[in-house]
Amino acid sequence: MRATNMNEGDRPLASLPLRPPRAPHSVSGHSPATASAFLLPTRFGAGGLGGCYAPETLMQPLLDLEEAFRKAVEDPSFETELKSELRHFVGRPTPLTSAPRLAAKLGLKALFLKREDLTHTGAHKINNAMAQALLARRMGKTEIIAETGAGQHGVAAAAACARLGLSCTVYMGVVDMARQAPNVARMRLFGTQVVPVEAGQGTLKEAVNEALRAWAARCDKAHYILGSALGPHPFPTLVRTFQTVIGEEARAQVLEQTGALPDSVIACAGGGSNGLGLLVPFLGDALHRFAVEAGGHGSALGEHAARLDGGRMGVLHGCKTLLLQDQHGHTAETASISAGLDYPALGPELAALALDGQIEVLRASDDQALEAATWLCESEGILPALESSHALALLPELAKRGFATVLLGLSGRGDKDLATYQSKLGI
Amino acid sequence: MRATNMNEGDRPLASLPLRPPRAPHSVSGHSPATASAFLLPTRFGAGGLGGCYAPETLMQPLLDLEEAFRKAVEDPSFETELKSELRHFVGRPTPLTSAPRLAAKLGLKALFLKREDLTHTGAHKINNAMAQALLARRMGKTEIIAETGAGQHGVAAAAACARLGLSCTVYMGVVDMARQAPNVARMRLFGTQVVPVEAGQGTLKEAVNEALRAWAARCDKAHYILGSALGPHPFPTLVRTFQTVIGEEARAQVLEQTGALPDSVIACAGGGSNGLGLLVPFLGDALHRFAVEAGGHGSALGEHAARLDGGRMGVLHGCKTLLLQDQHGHTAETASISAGLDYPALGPELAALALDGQIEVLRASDDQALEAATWLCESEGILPALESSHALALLPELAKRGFATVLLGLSGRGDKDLATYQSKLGI
Amino acid sequence: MNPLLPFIMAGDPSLESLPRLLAEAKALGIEALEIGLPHSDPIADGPVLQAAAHRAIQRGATPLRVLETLAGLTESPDLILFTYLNPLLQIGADRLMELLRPTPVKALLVVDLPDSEEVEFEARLRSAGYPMIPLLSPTTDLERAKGLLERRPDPGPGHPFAQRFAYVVARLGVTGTGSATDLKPVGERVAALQTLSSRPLAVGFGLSDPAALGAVRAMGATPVIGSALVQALAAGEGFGSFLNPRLA
Amino acid sequence: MNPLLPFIMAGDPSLESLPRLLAEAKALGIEALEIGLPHSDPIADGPVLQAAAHRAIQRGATPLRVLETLAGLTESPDLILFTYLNPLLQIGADRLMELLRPTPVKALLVVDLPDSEEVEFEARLRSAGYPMIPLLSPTTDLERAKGLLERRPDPGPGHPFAQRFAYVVARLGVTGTGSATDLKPVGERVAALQTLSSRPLAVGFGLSDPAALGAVRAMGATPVIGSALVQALAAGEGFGSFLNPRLA
Ligand SMILES: Cc1ncc(COP(=O)(O)O)c(C=O)c1O
Ligand SMILES: Cc1ncc(COP(=O)(O)O)c(C=O)c1O
Repeated sequence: MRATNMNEGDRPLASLPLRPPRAPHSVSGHSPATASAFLLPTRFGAGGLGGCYAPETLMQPLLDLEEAFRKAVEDPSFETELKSELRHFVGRPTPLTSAPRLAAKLGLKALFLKREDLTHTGAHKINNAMAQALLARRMGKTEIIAETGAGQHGVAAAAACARLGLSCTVYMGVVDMARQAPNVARMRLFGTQVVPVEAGQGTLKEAVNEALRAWAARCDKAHYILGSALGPHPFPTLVRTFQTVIGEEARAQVLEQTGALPDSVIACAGGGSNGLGLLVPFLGDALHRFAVEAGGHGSALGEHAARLDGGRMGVLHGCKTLLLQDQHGHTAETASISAGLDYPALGPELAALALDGQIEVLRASDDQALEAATWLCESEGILPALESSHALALLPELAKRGFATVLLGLSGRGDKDLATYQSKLGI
Repeated sequence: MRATNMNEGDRPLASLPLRPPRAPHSVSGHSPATASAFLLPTRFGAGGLGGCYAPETLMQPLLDLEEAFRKAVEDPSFETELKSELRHFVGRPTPLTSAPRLAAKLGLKALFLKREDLTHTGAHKINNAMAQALLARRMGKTEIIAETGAGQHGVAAAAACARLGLSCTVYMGVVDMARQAPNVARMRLFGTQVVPVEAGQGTLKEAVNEALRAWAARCDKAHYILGSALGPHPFPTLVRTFQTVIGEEARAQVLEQTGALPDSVIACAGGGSNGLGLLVPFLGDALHRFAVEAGGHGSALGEHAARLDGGRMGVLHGCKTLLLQDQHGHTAETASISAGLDYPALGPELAALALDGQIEVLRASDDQALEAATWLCESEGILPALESSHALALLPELAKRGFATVLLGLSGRGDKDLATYQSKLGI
Repeated sequence: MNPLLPFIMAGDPSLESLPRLLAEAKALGIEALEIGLPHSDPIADGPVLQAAAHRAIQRGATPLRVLETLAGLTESPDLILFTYLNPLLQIGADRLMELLRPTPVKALLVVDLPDSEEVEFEARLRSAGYPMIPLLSPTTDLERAKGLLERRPDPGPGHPFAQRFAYVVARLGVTGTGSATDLKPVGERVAALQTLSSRPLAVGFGLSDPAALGAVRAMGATPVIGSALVQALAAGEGFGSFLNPRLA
Repeated sequence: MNPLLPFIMAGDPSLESLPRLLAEAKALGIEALEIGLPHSDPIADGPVLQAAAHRAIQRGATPLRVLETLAGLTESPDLILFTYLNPLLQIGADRLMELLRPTPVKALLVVDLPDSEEVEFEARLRSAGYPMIPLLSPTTDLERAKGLLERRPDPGPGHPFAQRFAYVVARLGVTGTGSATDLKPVGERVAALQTLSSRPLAVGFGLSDPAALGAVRAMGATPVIGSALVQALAAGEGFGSFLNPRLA
């Protein structure tokens, strides 16, 4: 057998497609440039989603953050730092795995999985968490605040902070703490303080509320690492920019492995960070893009987290977007078996792309997601996160619609969800 | 920021250093070539460890296995198949992570971690499991039998079987099933049947007993994927050959990252698969090689799994090696907080290298391993498997002895051990 | 100078008692009062106001019912509607103006609406007589403060305090009584702002004891009392008995 | 032809009863008997013999005590010591030969010792009069069987059955009663082996009922009865009462 050279060091360097939002959905009439002190576009799409609806206390920190971000992405030393951590710590590039047995089972010609489950800490969240932690260090911040739903962003932030020597506090709803208990333990082992949030339904929305409050109190010393493509500008742009590495890699990999693009690309969407991360680099391509929301256990308000059909335009957590709300403008309760999708607002850029016809948004129910997880386990030996299972659940629908080659974003691994899988599937 | 190309497809191909054991420890006077029908060396080192002490029922299956192995490693199509699975499914090459904060804390100049925790399923075990599953498929076997201790090999075998469409049965001691419960759930999700083994102390040794018995009953249809570098020939050679990819990668990576070799290389050792996998490629180098056994909670027989000092030459599970046993030649009880190191025999090749002065074998206690895990968590944001924590625990000793640059094999991630960490560390 | 700007949460303790409370405030000589619209996600509020909003919502204090309750009240101080943006957006500018017209509301303080974000919405309300109160925080430097004060200008001495003042946040963080706020930095801030304009200033966040209120008055600014008052009302204390010792 | 080769586990039910059992066997006309040395890790044994070994070890049936118990016994069939290798290795060839000399042990059946692995150890025992019994299994093809029989040769008709026979494993798997073994394949195997040599053959694994034993005898081979006997003895049945109906 020929001894060729298997050497991580020889891998081509990561490209960080750190660039402002694309023209088609970056400019908005809603936000006259004169009034905003931001230099990057703050709005997305024809509807002008996004913006920066923040209390005044957070405005200067957000301006500072945008400035630091703009400078960092122009600074080759930041690129070097980030690439090095992504490669040597996070484990990028992640593989693109062909899943022939599952494809055959579901009537697809080919299925490719972008394996964010193989990153350090087990989900795509670390791409953004590590990048923002490096940014925070450049800004001279010594403390990190983060929110978490599924716990994957919290674990990612905790890991990045331990690695860089930053202190870290993570806010997490008490319901999420119970259903994602392994991730609570992991954060604590990394030296992070996990603060239980009792308010409301004890899930991601309340955790964001509390993290925003904590940041307002500590914004002189602390950076807030928001975990999805939501919140006030510049967070959606920042998070999306740090996540498009997923789609940039995947696009090159599928071309390299098959010589062609797939006919469809699909990812689950909570706030939208992995969805945008995977889909944005395919925006110029002639293929179908899908994002899958949590259909929960019913179609009435409060029984799901499907914002496209169920939501109306509104403002929550600093941005304007599709929001599940009652007629008074109060945020509605949501329900999903997956903590990471259990959030009432679709990230503004993803919502804009959906409204502008660039991305089709579908939903998968709790039961569909659970069943889809077993397909991947049994056909390919990969245990998906409950979030990612929502994307898997739509594959039969894609096959029915005539799509044959699908690229799917496997945003995370299912270890955190074992207790749920066990109890719901009777394992 | 320059847009260089981050593309997994451009990574250099994996080298599979599939070669017979090295000359210095491959020939033995104990095993006249005339009597053995094997073509590869069956013995290791000056002491002639290893061999093939198998019941006659298993001899022909073992001969067939050696033949299939020899043919496979000469067959470019096997190399292609295996490399493709290692790259696209397993996630190789794994990173080599510099751990500057932990190095500083422990008084080392530099510390490098070979990140087997980032492989699919979370430990080095998948390298071997996938390779043997491919071999089994080539042999026309449709069933897989495996044993598991920590559950990592069982999960790896289960994943490989699901991926290739082979049916899989894993034997696991009842004590291990309790302490590594997440891995039991993972195997079951992959469609594997997990058979509880009640006998004896309910750990790895009994699981191997039962797997060998099951194989004897099904050896016409089933292949036995042994999970460590132990058992009758050709298993130790097979497993070690499929694991040296760890050290081959690590050696090239450390040279590439630093321009020099470290002054020491260290790994934990249960049966010895990750230890050999990491250390064998460094055998020709002028540096110090360490393997770390489980010191358990005491030095009396039954309180640890430290075979080098505590063991005598003996035969268990088909090979001659250092064995923890009583004066009657009965296998002794063992104890370790880490299921994967809780085994009474040191793999024969590793034992031979230890006796021949090529590898120094040390031990770390349960408490030392637990403490070392917290160092890595808090300083670098990486949660190690309890097994790997045993290697970490010796770093202060290495620093004390004057070693400055250490390469450490992080054999697996600690997610499976969360319950133990939580209860023992009071998290 | 207006000696006190109290804050109460509409609907807490109850919507029914609101008219009486407002009448009592007027009788006490309170010129202007901030009235909070209870919201599901009060990201700028501490535990006291979160809990008050939660209670109020539970008791049915929706934005519409609050505005209906205020409609037609004459025995009331000038009101500043303290709110988050989303409920207003859902009502819409046109309907909102209609709803506000019969009430004593004179201005809006929308916590999460920087002047850059809903320019048209804000302009329409302003021209209908409902200006947005500018907020200045410890993170707002003087340069930025100048812009904020310009873009949400003082309508001038002919207008009531409720429409003229700028709200100076005394400390980082959210509303709440918390530990005693160090008033030195905000004192300096107020002094600096006073060199920029003669606009009335209110200072809030963390004020409750008479000494702190007095210190703010000594700066030439109006102290805001919020969480402490809400807590007292929720505990059954009388509006007057709590406010009287704090009225200068 | 020897009509039956019984197997018992030394120390189960007890070491004390062993001499009596052996005397009984001799009185029943049993020519040779396999005696199992209880081992901690009996990888070739099924649940019955695992449990028997476990019980025996619990009761102190160490290899040395077993051999001591056998020392000096004259009222006994020829014994074949059925064992795993490690206990013998720990005793060492010299000491082992000494320990065996005063016993009725005539040969060794070491389950996990292929003839290739401890050539010197095996040669020394053989020259001291303790040959290793070759095992042939369903996975052993005729070519390999030939080699195995040559390398562990029949010492010839001048020697007792216990030293001459080859053990033919009737089925895949481990010892145990299990479900009724299909004897057709092993019948063909025995016939084929009988064309290779005139050496006595014993057939074992999974035999218990008289019909199966008779079928093996009809092949011209000696049936081995192991797990079924051990189970009966453990259940308190008498040696004679169990074996009598099975003695042809
Ligand atoms: C594995 C995984 N996938 C997806 C999500 C959803 O978040 P987003 O839509 O930002 O990708 C989460 C959130 O926690 C997650 O953990
Ligand atoms: C993570 C990990 N490391 C190490 C080991 C020990 O095995 P080996 O010595 O074969 O590498 C195990 C065994 O299960 C394991 O799971």
